[in-house]
Amino acid sequence: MFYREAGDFKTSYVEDSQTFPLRLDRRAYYVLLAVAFGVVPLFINDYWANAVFVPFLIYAIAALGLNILTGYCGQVSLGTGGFMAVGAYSVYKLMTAFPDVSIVIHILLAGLITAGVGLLFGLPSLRIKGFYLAVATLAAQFFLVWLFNKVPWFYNYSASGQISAPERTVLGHAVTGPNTTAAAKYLICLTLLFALAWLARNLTRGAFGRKWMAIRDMDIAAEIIGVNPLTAKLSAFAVSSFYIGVAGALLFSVYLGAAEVGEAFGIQKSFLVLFMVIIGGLGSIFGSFAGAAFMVLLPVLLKNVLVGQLGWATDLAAHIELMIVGGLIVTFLIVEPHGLAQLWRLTKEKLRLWPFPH
Amino acid sequence: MLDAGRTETLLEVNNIEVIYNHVILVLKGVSLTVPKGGITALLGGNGAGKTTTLKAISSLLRSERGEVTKGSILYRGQRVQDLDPAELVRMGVIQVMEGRHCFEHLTIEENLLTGAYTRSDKGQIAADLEMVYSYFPRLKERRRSQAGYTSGGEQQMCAIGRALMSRPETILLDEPSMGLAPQLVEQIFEIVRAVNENEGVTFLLAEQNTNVALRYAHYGYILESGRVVMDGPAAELRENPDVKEFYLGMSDKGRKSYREVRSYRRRKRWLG
Amino acid sequence: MPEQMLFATEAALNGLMAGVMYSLVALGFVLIFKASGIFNYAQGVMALFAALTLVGIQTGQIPFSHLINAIFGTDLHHFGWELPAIVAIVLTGLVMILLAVLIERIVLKHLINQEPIILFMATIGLAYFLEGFGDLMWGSDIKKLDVGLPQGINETIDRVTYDAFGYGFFIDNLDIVATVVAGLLVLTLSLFSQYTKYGRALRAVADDHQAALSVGISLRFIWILVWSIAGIVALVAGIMWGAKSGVQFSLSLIALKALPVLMLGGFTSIPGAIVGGLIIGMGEKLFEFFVGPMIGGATENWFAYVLALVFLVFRPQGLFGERIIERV
Amino acid sequence: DLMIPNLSYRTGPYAANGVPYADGFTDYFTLLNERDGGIGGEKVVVTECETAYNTEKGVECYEATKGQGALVYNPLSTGITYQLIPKVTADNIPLYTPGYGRTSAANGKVFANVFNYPANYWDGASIIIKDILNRNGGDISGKKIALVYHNSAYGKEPIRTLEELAKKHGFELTLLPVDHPGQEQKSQWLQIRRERPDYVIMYGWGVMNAVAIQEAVNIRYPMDQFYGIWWSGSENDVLPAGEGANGYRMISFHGTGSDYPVYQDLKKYVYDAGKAAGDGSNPGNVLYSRGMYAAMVIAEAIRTAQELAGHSNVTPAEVRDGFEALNLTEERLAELGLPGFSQPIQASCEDHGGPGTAMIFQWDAAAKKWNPASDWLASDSEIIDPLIAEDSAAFAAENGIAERCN
Amino acid sequence: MTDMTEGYTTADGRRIGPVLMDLRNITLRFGGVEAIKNISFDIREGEIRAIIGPNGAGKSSMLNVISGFYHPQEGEVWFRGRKRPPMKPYEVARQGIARTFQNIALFEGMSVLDNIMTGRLTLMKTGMLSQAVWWGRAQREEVAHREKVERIIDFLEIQSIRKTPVGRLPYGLKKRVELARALAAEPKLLLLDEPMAGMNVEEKEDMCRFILDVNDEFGTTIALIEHDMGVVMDLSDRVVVMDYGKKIGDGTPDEIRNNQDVIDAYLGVSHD
Ligand SMILES: Nc1ncnc2c1ncn2[C@@H]1O[C@H](COP(=O)(O)OP(=O)(O)OP(=O)(O)O)[C@@H](O)[C@H]1O
Ligand SMILES: Nc1ncnc2c1ncn2[C@@H]1O[C@H](COP(=O)(O)OP(=O)(O)OP(=O)(O)O)[C@@H](O)[C@H]1O
Ligand SMILES: [Mg+2]
Ligand SMILES: [Mg+2]
Repeated sequence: MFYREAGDFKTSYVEDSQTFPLRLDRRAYYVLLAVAFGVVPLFINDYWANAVFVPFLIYAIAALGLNILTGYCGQVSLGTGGFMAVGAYSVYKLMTAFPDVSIVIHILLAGLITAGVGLLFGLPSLRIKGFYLAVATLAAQFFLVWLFNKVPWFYNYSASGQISAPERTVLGHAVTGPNTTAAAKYLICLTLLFALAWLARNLTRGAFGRKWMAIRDMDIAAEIIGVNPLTAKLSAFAVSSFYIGVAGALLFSVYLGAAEVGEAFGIQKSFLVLFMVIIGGLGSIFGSFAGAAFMVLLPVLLKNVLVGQLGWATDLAAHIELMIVGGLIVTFLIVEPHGLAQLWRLTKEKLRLWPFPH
Repeated sequence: MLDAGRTETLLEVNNIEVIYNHVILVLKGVSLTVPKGGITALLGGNGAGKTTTLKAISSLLRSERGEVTKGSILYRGQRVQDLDPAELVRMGVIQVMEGRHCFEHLTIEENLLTGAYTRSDKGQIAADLEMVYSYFPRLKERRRSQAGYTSGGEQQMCAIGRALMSRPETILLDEPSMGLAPQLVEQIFEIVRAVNENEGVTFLLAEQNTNVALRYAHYGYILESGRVVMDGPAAELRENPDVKEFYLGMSDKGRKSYREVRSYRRRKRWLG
Repeated sequence: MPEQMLFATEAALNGLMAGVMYSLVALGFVLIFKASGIFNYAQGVMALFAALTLVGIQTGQIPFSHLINAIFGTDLHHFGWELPAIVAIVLTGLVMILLAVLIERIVLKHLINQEPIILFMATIGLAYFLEGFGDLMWGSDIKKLDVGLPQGINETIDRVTYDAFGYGFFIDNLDIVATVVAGLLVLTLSLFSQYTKYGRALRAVADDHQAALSVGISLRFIWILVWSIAGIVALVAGIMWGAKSGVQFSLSLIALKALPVLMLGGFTSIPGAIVGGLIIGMGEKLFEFFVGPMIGGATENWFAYVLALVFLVFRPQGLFGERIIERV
Repeated sequence: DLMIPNLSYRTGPYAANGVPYADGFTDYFTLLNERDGGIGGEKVVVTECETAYNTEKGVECYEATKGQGALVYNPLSTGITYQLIPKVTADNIPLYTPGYGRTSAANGKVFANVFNYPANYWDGASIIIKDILNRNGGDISGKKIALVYHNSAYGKEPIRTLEELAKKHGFELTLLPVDHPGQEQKSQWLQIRRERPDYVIMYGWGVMNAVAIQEAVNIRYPMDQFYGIWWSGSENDVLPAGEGANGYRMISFHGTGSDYPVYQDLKKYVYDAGKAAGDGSNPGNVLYSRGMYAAMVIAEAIRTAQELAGHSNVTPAEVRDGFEALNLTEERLAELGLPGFSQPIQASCEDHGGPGTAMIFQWDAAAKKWNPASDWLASDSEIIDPLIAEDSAAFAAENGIAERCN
Repeated sequence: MTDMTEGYTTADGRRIGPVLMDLRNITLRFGGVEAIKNISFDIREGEIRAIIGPNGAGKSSMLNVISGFYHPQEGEVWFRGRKRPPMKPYEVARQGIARTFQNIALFEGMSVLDNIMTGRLTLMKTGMLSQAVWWGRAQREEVAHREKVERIIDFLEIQSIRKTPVGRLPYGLKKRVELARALAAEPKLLLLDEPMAGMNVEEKEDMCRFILDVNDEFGTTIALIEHDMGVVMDLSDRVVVMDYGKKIGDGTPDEIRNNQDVIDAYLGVSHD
């Protein structure tokens, strides 16, 4: 009854293809933006920033990137960890080589470098499909990790091969290094996420998005109606890697501050981001957010409840946490295989009909 | 010809409602009865709900996230709507799905043999295989090809042949004529009639080719947007003026040319 | 240099053996993929779980003792028995079958006709769950698995080759056992899938769930069947790898060594799993032997994948995989 | 109360090692609480936080606990340590990383908040070489030594040191990386079998250790020429290889076994009282002892801090000062029920790295225990000090840190 | 029919132009199977050209050759008076050849509108950067194309399902959407593979109307495979008949209707 589209007429095609066609949704979105940019930074503390918000924002960027590749273009990739490493090491090299250039530029450049690497590893996708491709992308994952671990130039010849981010500022506020405030970390990640999500939305709603989706849904038919699979797939790999590279750069420089490739960008990272995308909803911008939120928040929440509230031993809690996360993943898939985004859509469809059942 | 009133009812669908994805209501109270040993046709336009009805009966709905929310489906008087599709096959109900659904990596022959999955009488299976090949010589030529690489019509034959291989009591046929060359369409319906008359197999078929369907069926139901709007013995339906006009494409002057259709725009709209 | 050749041969032989060990894991993947198109990410965790259960049963550990102790303040550890290996193995086999039944009941049944990636994801959920469950049940300490498999250098081969070439080859007894076991498994499973009607049904299910249902193939039965077999294959892999490295969490990571094997051999081919294993094993060891020293070593992980990738570019379905049908 | 977070890992690939360490750590504080009513009258609250050896969870644990007044961190992971170094410095909380972490943190002039006494990775490498020297009458030129290492930041740590030592003593160094998790090491060990290095040194962690020892047994590599750093020498690592592991050498900066008097108290106040952290199977083993060692040093540092501050409820900053002023003497160790357990430590503003001494132990497979096989050995500061100076200077330059202690 | 290179005018006054697509001696083999055996025929500008034949005759394969998906082992394809070098399917599409598929090949994950918009991909030119920024060029282009697509939607009377995901549509509507997608590409040559399979008479009438209108209003050349002889005979200007990969007839509907080879191989009794 309250949630409806009646009376919400569209009089132009521009209006009709808005991101949030319903007025109510649109308002909710503006309120959310205002809160995210205006209110949260005032109250955020280190714990909320580091345990919840910053990882969520960064993973949301990575999830957006992978969603473009896997969700929109249908190419399952398990190389995310490796590509994030490319972003991280690029930004590290840039930061240390050109200390005077703005970190924001470095981060974007890191994204571009990753896009190039992604393009390279995307080449086999022209021949290899489905799970074969997924497994093949692991070659990128393992090779890149090995490379960054092996070639001392990448870690500036430090004794242990660890890289650590020196302090860099944006508009006079430190955004990397130990003196960064929670709000600064949060804001830089939020701003980048906002911008990138907006770009992703634009890309996916237009010609590129349709090319990708056509390839995803039926690559042969797509080719016959005029989509060049080479450019479609490679552009998806490039854009996706750009996002993932930016996420990797942020993860290292803003969030972790120090990283070691095998540990921070190992295969489990690839899987983690893939979970986010699938749980959130393949081919959905909102889904990338929802999935990232789910996979970042749930463990923190469970840990807080099981250990903090119930006072269980940490190992019991950790085991049970694994079981719960696994169980929830399965449950969600059973309830709605197309992810949180679809669940949300269906709920809205029901809401629109409410109080009538159908 | 069989008279529905006189023979035993094999399958009974009572006022079922089907919802997909918990929100999309597709069938709004469909009831029908299929007599044992009869050929019953389910007619209706695109999206009328024919396929959905058949899937509801064969329990395949659940795998499409659809669900029978009201009403009941009885087979031999027993409630079957919560059964596993495999159990239903063992009870003797098999469905030929719309859009062929062959196992594309299996050869034609392997496809046919999976039809006999529930059976164990080796010798008889071999004989039936030959029977199917005699119905569809084209399949015999292509028996070693992977089904995925055969033509549309060949796949359709394969799907029908596969169902015959299970020696069912009832076959649910979804659009058997689709994509088949005209003489094959006749042939398929001849096969349907032969199997029906010789072996007493009951048929429920959804078909767009109303013309042929009504020539071979005993009884027909016409579905429109999820409801049964008309039913009756096939011969009567064939004579019904509305059916004639909209489903058989006959005007008063016999079959009208498709070229002429252009001049009159969808009269049915006004007729309601 | 002949000595170099000898060394290379030894490396290659050991590579073949290592490859067999990978194949054991890959085999489980293949079975499930073949039967349902499911890429079972949980295969590695199943091997871990099987090995944990085996040790637990054999040494009479009380399951969930940690949890029970935490809740009730008791101090339970062991039942106090030591079972003969064979009994424990049989019991564990039964547990794996039970697990297959439960997985079908609780998870797969609800996911009929879903896209492969969704099913893949579900198996990841399963892997998480099993990992937590296994640890909760049996504890996360390292356990020694001892079912009496021989280990260490095979003296005969060492001696014979020494007499022949002046350099004794090192072949691990455990690897020899693994090779024999893997050979038997591959043979039985190939026969099963080739010559029984279930074999055909498996492939039918993998192609089209709905159509399989419509001809009366009970997905539930087929799934329970293959997941049970895969569970038992996982047990075998768990025993072999557990004997090698002890039973603890990292055992589940052997799945990662199996993936390139799978890819190279083809996801749907049982013999492919073994041939792929041999190629990968030998390839990575030889590469490490010849090229590794030049570029700093530890190349095995990525080399296996790159090797498989190169193969795939020429044969996108792997060596023995079913041709990918592309038609409109 | 004194809040001491325990960033432990009882799950994940390294759980088997994380558990005994965490148990020893916790049990020692339980003992202090039960027997002495805490430290200086203040109860110690040990808050465990599970990291699963994962750096991101480590950060989350850090943030979650630091707000609760955490006094000192000991994450038992080189990766997490690297991440925490800048953070603890900004938050002025001490970070104690005995025998792991960033080696150059021994330089207090640059790393104000990090302490890694009594010994670090480079000391470890140097001491192993020293033992080898001792066994060879001081001359190992021309010998071949292989390093089998965990292919991660941690495993790579000793390489530079060993290279320097190789130059100095004229031995030949072979590097053999093993990727995580390290279940498959055939190539590495075949190479060892072919090249027959005179000694093998291992820097491993987790399952890699056990597999390496098993492989060494398989190729019949002489166990007493096989050395493990302290993280590669726990019961977990040698037991699976059974008899074969007899004679394996391990280096440690503290004693092992439950013969120390403190165990009587532990038994009385902790184990028998049902307050033990784990399942009771670990006391006395190497990693348990090391956890206990870390706890003991932290307790002593807090005690020192309390003395310096003149009040018992110390702040993290005061505990940092306590670490810097720590003077752990042999007498004090004896008092604590740990006579001869380790070497004395006298920390200072410059020296956060301690004496750099350790001892070689050898595995007795029949008795299932570690026997001392050397005296306390000191590392070669001639090699190590310049390396530390160089590395910390680089860090200081990169991060714009001015040297302290002038 | 008089052969005139410059075309001719039909009985109902439509202008048929010169040869647009000329297939010369095409032979296509799959391993051992010879799906097309040395077939030649042409398609003239503005004409409706039907391809008929029994199942497995090679009709769909022929369309696949034209659209560049299969590459014949022998023979030449001439398009607009020029010999076509071997091309990727998407390059063929960009030359102005669009098609529909026998087994519907819509993009199931997208809405009807998006599916039809994909038809215009070959005509959209904005680069990735302006796409990402959206405001300005990309939006203008999008709106311009949307307007064109809306005209097709109106034309095919599928306004009400514009935003529906195609996966939910019944078979017949899917076929219509596929036609819309092909039309959206504004092709010179439109290839239709059994566009009316699975439709009842009324729906076929609609489809026919659309096809005729497309041909009329946009002057689009159409090649059509269909098994409904009524449709074929009424709509097409010329018919080519295939059997077992061979051409057994080529001519006007009337000629074909009376061609004995065709009657034997395909039509069986005359259908009217
Ligand atoms: N999986 C599904 N999800 C949502 N809606 C569906 C689904 N399948 C079918 N529908 C809807 O149900 C209605 C009936 O479809 P159904 O396929 O039963 O029609 P039909 O009579 O078989 O049509 P046709 O002759 O075209 O095959 C259609 O409006 C369709 O949109
Ligand atoms: N890719 C392929 N590989 C192998 N054989 C093929 C392939 N494509 C088609 N064929 C074979 O070529 C023959 C012609 O197929 P085609 O699809 O062209 O027939 P069709 O005339 O369209 O028949 P239908 O009316 O049944 O659709 C068939 O026998 C088919 O099995
Ligand atoms: Mg239908
Ligand atoms: Mg065809």
